[in-house]
Amino acid sequence: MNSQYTAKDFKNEQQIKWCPGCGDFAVLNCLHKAMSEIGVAPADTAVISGIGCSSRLPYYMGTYGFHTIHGRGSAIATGVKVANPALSVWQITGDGDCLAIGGNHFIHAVRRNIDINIVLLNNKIYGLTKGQYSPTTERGYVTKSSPYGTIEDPFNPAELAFGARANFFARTIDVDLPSTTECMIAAAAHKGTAVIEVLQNCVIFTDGIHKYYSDKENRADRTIYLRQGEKMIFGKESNKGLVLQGLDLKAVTIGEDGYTIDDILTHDATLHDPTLHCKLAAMEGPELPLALGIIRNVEGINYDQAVVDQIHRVQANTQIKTFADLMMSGNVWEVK
Amino acid sequence: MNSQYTAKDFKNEQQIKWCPGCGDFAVLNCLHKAMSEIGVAPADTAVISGIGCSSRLPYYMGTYGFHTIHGRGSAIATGVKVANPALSVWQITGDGDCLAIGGNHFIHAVRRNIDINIVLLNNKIYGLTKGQYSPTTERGYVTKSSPYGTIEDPFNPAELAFGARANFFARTIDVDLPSTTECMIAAAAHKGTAVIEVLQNCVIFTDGIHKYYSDKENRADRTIYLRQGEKMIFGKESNKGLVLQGLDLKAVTIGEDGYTIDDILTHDATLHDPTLHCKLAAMEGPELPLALGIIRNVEGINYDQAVVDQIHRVQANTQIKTFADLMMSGNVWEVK
Amino acid sequence: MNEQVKVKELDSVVIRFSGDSGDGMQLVGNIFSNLAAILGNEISTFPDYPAEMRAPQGSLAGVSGFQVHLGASKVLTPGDKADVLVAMNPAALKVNKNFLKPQCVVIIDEDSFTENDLKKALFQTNDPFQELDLKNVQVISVPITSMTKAGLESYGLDNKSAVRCKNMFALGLICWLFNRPIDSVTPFLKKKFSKKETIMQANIKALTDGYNFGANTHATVTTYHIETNEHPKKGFYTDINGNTATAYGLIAAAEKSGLPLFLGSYPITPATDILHELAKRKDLGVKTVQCEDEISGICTAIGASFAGNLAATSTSGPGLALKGEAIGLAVMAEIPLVIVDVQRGGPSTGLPTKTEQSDLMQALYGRNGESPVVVIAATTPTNCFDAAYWSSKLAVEHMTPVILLTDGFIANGSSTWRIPDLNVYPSITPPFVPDSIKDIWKPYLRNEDTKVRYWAVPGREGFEHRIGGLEKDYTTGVISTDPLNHQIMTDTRQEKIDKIADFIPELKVEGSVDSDILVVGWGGTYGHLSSAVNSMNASGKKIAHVHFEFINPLPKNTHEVLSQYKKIIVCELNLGQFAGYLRMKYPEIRIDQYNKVQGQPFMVSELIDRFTKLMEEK
Amino acid sequence: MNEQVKVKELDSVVIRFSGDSGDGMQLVGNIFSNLAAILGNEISTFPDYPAEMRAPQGSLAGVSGFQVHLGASKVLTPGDKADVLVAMNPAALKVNKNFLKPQCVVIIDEDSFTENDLKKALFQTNDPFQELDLKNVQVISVPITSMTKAGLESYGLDNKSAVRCKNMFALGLICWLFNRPIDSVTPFLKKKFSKKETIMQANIKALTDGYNFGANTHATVTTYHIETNEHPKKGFYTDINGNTATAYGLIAAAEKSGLPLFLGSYPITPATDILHELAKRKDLGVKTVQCEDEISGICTAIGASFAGNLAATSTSGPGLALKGEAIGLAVMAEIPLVIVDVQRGGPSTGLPTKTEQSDLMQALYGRNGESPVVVIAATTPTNCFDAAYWSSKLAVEHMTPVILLTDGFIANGSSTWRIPDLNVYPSITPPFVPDSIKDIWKPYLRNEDTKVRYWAVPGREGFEHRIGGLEKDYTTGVISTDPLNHQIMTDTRQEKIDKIADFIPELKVEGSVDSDILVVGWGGTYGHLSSAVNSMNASGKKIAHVHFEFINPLPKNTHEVLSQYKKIIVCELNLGQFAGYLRMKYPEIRIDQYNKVQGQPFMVSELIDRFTKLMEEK
Ligand SMILES: Cc1ncc(C[n+]2csc(CCOP(=O)(O)OP(=O)(O)O)c2C)c(N)n1
Ligand SMILES: Cc1ncc(C[n+]2csc(CCOP(=O)(O)OP(=O)(O)O)c2C)c(N)n1
Ligand code: SF4
Ligand code: SF4
Ligand SMILES: [Mg+2]
Ligand SMILES: [Mg+2]
Repeated sequence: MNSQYTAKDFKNEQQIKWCPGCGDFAVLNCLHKAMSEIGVAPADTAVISGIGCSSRLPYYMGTYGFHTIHGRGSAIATGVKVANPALSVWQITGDGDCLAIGGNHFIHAVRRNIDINIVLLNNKIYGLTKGQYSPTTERGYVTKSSPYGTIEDPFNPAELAFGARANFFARTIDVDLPSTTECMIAAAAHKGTAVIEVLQNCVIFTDGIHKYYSDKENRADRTIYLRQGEKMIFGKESNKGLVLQGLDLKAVTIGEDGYTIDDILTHDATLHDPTLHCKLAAMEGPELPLALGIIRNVEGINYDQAVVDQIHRVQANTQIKTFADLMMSGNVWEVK
Repeated sequence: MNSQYTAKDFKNEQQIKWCPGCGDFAVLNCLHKAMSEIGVAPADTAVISGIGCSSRLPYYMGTYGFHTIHGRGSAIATGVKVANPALSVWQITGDGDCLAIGGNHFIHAVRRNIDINIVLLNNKIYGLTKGQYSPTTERGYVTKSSPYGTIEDPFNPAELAFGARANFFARTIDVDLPSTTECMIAAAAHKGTAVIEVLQNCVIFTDGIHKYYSDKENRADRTIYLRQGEKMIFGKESNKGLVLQGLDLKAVTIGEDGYTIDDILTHDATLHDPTLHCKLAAMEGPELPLALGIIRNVEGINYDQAVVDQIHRVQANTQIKTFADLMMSGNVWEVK
Repeated sequence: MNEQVKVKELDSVVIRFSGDSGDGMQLVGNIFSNLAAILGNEISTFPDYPAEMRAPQGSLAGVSGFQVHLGASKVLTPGDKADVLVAMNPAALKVNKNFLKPQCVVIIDEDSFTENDLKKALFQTNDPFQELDLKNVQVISVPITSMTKAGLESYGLDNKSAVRCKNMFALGLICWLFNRPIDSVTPFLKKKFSKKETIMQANIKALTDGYNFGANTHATVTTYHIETNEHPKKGFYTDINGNTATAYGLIAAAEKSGLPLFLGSYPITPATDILHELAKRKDLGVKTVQCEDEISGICTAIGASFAGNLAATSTSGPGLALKGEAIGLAVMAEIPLVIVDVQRGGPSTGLPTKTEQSDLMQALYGRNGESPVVVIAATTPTNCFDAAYWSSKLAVEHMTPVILLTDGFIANGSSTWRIPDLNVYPSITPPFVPDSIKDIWKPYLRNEDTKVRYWAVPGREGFEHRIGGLEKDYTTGVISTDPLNHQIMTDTRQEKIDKIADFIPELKVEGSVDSDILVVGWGGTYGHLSSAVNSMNASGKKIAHVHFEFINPLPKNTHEVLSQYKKIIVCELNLGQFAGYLRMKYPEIRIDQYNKVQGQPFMVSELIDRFTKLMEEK
Repeated sequence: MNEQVKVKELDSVVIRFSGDSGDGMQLVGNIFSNLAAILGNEISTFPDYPAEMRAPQGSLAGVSGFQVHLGASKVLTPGDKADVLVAMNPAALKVNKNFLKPQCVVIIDEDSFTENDLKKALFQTNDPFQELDLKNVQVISVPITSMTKAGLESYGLDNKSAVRCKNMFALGLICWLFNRPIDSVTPFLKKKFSKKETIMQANIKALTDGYNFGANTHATVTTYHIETNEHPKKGFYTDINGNTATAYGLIAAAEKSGLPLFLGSYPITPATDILHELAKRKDLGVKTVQCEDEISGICTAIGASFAGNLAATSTSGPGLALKGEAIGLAVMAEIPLVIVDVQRGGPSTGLPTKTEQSDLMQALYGRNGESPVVVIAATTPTNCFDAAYWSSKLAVEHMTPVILLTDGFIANGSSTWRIPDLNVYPSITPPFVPDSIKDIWKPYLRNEDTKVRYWAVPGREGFEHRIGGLEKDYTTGVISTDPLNHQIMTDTRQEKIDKIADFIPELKVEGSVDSDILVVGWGGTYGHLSSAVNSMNASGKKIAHVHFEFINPLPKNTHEVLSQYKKIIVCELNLGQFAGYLRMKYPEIRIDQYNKVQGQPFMVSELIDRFTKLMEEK
């Protein structure tokens, strides 16, 4: 893009207070970079967050920012966007902030399809409060609040988002900066709620939790980066691919068992029916690669625009232009 | 079943205060009937609700009951069940109570798979507060709070439940008493969170909203009642069926276009993969019939049982049996 | 009873229309009060719905009433008891038995007083009047249903539609009773039934039949003649309830301040009509988001405020409880926000359709930490307009959340309202950062006089900044955990609110200013307290009245006013919250209390009794 | 400085361990205080974490401290200022500069005072002591890091692991300074590193090296000898912080009442440790549900209470705000519930890791409607046990929600605790409906003495019933909108709480009971107020002290006590909430205030100053 901005325009001088090595740093850098490419002025950008380590991010932005209260980021961002649709509105949130206390606002923002971009930093833990399990923590995981292991299954953020009828969902890993940046740029281009889940490493409480997928060495074999219109191919040698068998996705090796490149699925993030997106988002190792990239990207009516449209429609057909007009439009009599 | 109870044992003398003709009456009757067949004593049954017309239901039960606050039924029912797993716990809720203010507790109860039965009376409106749109109201619908039509798409409760990883989901129509009763009985038998969506008519604010599907005349053609292990057949003449084409469900007529009974899908509510259940639940007219009956019914670990199991496991391996034991187990010194 | 036609000349009269929920009593009540207002009467009305749920037809729980008080000069309440009751069925009679004046007129629909109807209303005998011990009443028993049907035979209506017109027959009767020309009614019916010509005609016919029946009948009763106000202030008038007035106040403030209006809300009785009213106002560009819950209601509003709108959220008590945490955020972020709480009977779900003043302490203190906000209480249905306007003004100009307390009584009650001229309302000037101080500006730079920070709205270049709920450094606005700074910020937030006392009107004592006794009230009890005080003064019992609209901060002359009276009695519809608050602020002032927690407004008569007793006490 | 070894005999001493978050200061602080306690000292400790977020290594924001106050007899606070500071880096020195006594000893790790380290702590020069104007201190500068490493060469540890042992070297030094035998330390290390033999040995080695360094060094300083308490009460002792004591109090109450314990909670600083502690107690059958939010936390607890458990929920201020609506439900439903609020700095997110007493008003009034609850405030870390026990007892026996207020200071602070004998604690008897009254029982049938309704727990045949948040009929318990009934129920709910005054201990005045001046406090300021008062009385300045643990209802003799003093000063860590509450209740009593809102506890010295001034005022 031809943006007049550089990443520096989106930074500020605040001392950053995450633990050295925290995955949040990478996400912050990506956001600076992405915004510089998106080309909306810092003054026209608002970054909203709740509470959590991840939610501190707005302090490190050179834009307008609001570090609000725990879990309410989606609702507050909704208000910002509806009040002033000209702003580019971002919500930064964590797995606790977004999916525990903030779950309801999240699913309703997604359902309404407000044009905000939600960056969900998923470290599968409550970092800020020093290590309790979150709604994305795997069953059995031992944390300060689950000394004998948790006894609940986690949400898959993508599944929940699709259950709430999400039109845009992307997934990336903190260590993969170019992809994260790319997904952020795409999210900004999408009109409606865009959710980007970033698998983020917490060096203190869940160090290595995403290692199985994020390790440089195995990443190519254990993840697949989906690209619009391209074959679903992965693997160190780009020789593995995904095929559909009945309703099941299967990973195959091209050239083995009679599979050719033509058998491999082509990614279409714009399919209206979310079934395949949902299946892709649900893939897990070791049988299947973890899906990364933009899994779904569908156009829909976005709420903030619909508000504006409805106002225009009504205003085109009314005599009531001012408070005084309104007053005289009712059941009024005059005393002379 | 061989229950010692009759419906009467689950009723009480309170004057019922729903509008004459309200669909809630039918659901109440079904619940009385279902409970009498389930065979759990009224004293061992707790019916919990939030606020709404539908949420008044506990007052009309001969069981223990708690009419709580708006949206919190799932959380309160969770507490009841975890505190005393021996109770049969039911939550009665409406589309507003459950999916607007109560959305977060609902998805988390479903995720945790607490063994409660949630009866969701969906009339696509806030009845008690006299007619505002709800999260299940169709886009464009005019209500008191949307004088120019709503500008949001609704949730499909099934999709949201599946997004939260529901193991049991059934759908029925208020006027179909036997099916509703049957689904309630199955929900009670299921260990874990069971959601039953009842399409309920509000004679005051959304009269006829479910008519397209509920009308006696067309019901057979416009809905399909799914039964475990049976072919997915519907229609007045039982000659229509569902087939899968790629990832799409299609309604066909048996004997036409070369389709035979063998092509028709067989319903298996116990499939672990929710994909097909999700597709079935998402079906809509006019192309496809609305799915009724038990759409998904899968076994999983339920939370309240897991709590008990974990306690037993820990207790089997500890010397700490009393408060006094606990006190002496730490870093203790004696002053003599 | 029933002697001959006498025309009573009255100063004011209270009429209560009562019937089953389906009988259309709200409609006739509304029409009649409008009519009266147009003809130059002052009015005050109050609808008395059954609880939210519909109850069986004919049952006590299903009774729906509408009371209107009309008079020649200022009418302050809808009245304690009725001079005339229209009871469309036995349940309506029973429910209202304690609200009838001696010698009042009761009009009943004979056709609905059958044995069956009496049973539904749980009467034991066939003589409801005797059973209720109603002796001194003038009963006009009219076969309203059958006469309505008979009169409409030629209209080709089905039975149900014809019967539905019986409320108009009743209205016709009342018009006769009060010397009101029925042609003034027809415009209302024409508007209401504009799309149903036959129904409109049928309604007019029933109305006329009712009027004529009254005029022709030999069963004569007192009829009434109310003076009309000869010299009302010139201008345009309408009749308005408190919720609508609140909505209009916000709209007016938005227009005056030049800020777009945003409402984030979740439906809840009895506040929902504010949302309904504002949702209609797309014509004026009002944005309403019906949220998933109350927390989202206030949080969307906080977001909208951050983005530069005049932001409001509306709710009732349980909803306010849910908003507490977010109000704290608005306190800390120092952004404008109007929070409307239409109080209802509590605690918990309580009595959702009833009125109460029991959210005062919650409004003042229902949040963690030291988090002062402005609290304003509207006094009457029409005052809701001014109170909402003032709430917006203070919120915007002082960068603070303002909680506006109204209540179920004034929210649903209505009175005549002279349409305001916005030009004479004080201006509302958002404290936008002037470009001139760009160099020294920091997000929490304050006007040192008012302690108000400057507002830099997103979209403005060069003022990008971050705010949040953590404590901030007084000078730089960045997060600070410094102990002394926290003290300074805490004191400053308090001082900012305290200083608002310089910007609000002082108290004005009404009644006999120089008496020994001062009646103190706040919010929605104004009408009743004022009526009681006026009536006592009129009968020579000197008593003064002061009424609080501004609760936090209190008006500057509060102490001065209170300290001038020997006896002070604080009257409120709770267990004494405002009394406690005053004691906290002015422990040296001795205060008596009069409290009532019954889901009902005061009765003027009980107030007069209490005040008279207080006078007599040594 | 640095003359020769002197042994100082002291009554009490304050030691502060301070370093970077990663330096293990909490661990050595803990071990040292345990050690002291075991050797017969009274202790009071307070960890002073940085804000929740980790800050860059070596930065001011990253400093983590642990203060311990040990003494021969009752030690009431962790102490205002330190006699000895261990500063592992320049940042630690800087952060603590205002908390040092004159002539105190400062031990620094020479290796961490390089130019680079000084820069990280924003020093301008190379002489930090001069720059901070610290003159009257005795500095022991020891190359702790390098000596630790040198001592561990033979252990085959990587550099990081070896350096990590430096905290033990420092501990060894301190043991030497305080004449503490280091063999008492080894059991702690054995336990802590039981699974890592080499690490354990390395730690012991570093400890010994530190001790020996002290003993052998020629850089002599004052060393200390603290008397040990000769006659402590016999029994078993441990050392406990307030959050753990709170958890234990609930466990004890559950055992005594025979009810299973249930906690529904959502993590929040500084309350989370209560959840952690109870989550561990599966052995005792405790059920904890970590909920999706605070509302679910309290709602699951309400459900558990309905189902017959002893139910609790734990949170801090912002979480309490979210629970307001549900507390109202518990009030209306009249079920037992303990709500623990560990207060922190507010408003909004405020100062999450700091202490404050600013949730009092919220606890009393933060809900819609007239909804009285019991409010109790714990006074010290160990008193949290009793306060939690009492909260449970009153909740269960009086069928009411109880809000237990603790605060960040006592929650994280710890002291020596004599392990209680549950047999001497009062019994807890749930008011289960007796079978004998089955025939007349209704869900809201009350014990007319206490106004407590009987408890019928689901599962019991013949008592099936429905309750809820709507107003109920006094006699039958079914929904009622009757005005008078609402008044009666409102009054009854209030009366039920008021009557609890009959069941709680009366106030006991401490200090010089017969002086003119009364210091009034509540909750977690007990230690500081008491220390100040004791010290003044010891120096002949007569002053009395009364401390409130029961806030609502107030103890029965409150008015009597207060009215005996000429001057009353209410001291609290807020802007005067309890003072206001007392004025509301007893307007005739004149009250002064001393307030501090700095996220910090009082300092004993500032209290003494203030009280002395008050004495001198006419
Ligand atoms: C109302 C409220 N409840 C609880 C908290 C405590 N709290 C702060 S952040 C947090 C969880 C953070 O987890 P997540 O969103 O995953 O962020 P992370 O720190 O892992 O980035 C909690 C429980 C709070 N600040 N406010
Ligand atoms: C905290 C709170 N917010 C709002 C309300 C008002 N309220 C009561 S029921 C309801 C919606 C009910 O809708 P639904 O759950 O669909 O029930 P229905 O009446 O349609 O059966 C609302 C908004 C309330 N009672 N409490
Ligand atoms: S605790 Fe974890 S998530 Fe938080 S800043 Fe440190 S590494 Fe990052
Ligand atoms: S308003 Fe609708 S949902 Fe409520 S009772 Fe009446 S018909 Fe039923
Ligand atoms: Mg996290
Ligand atoms: Mg509904």
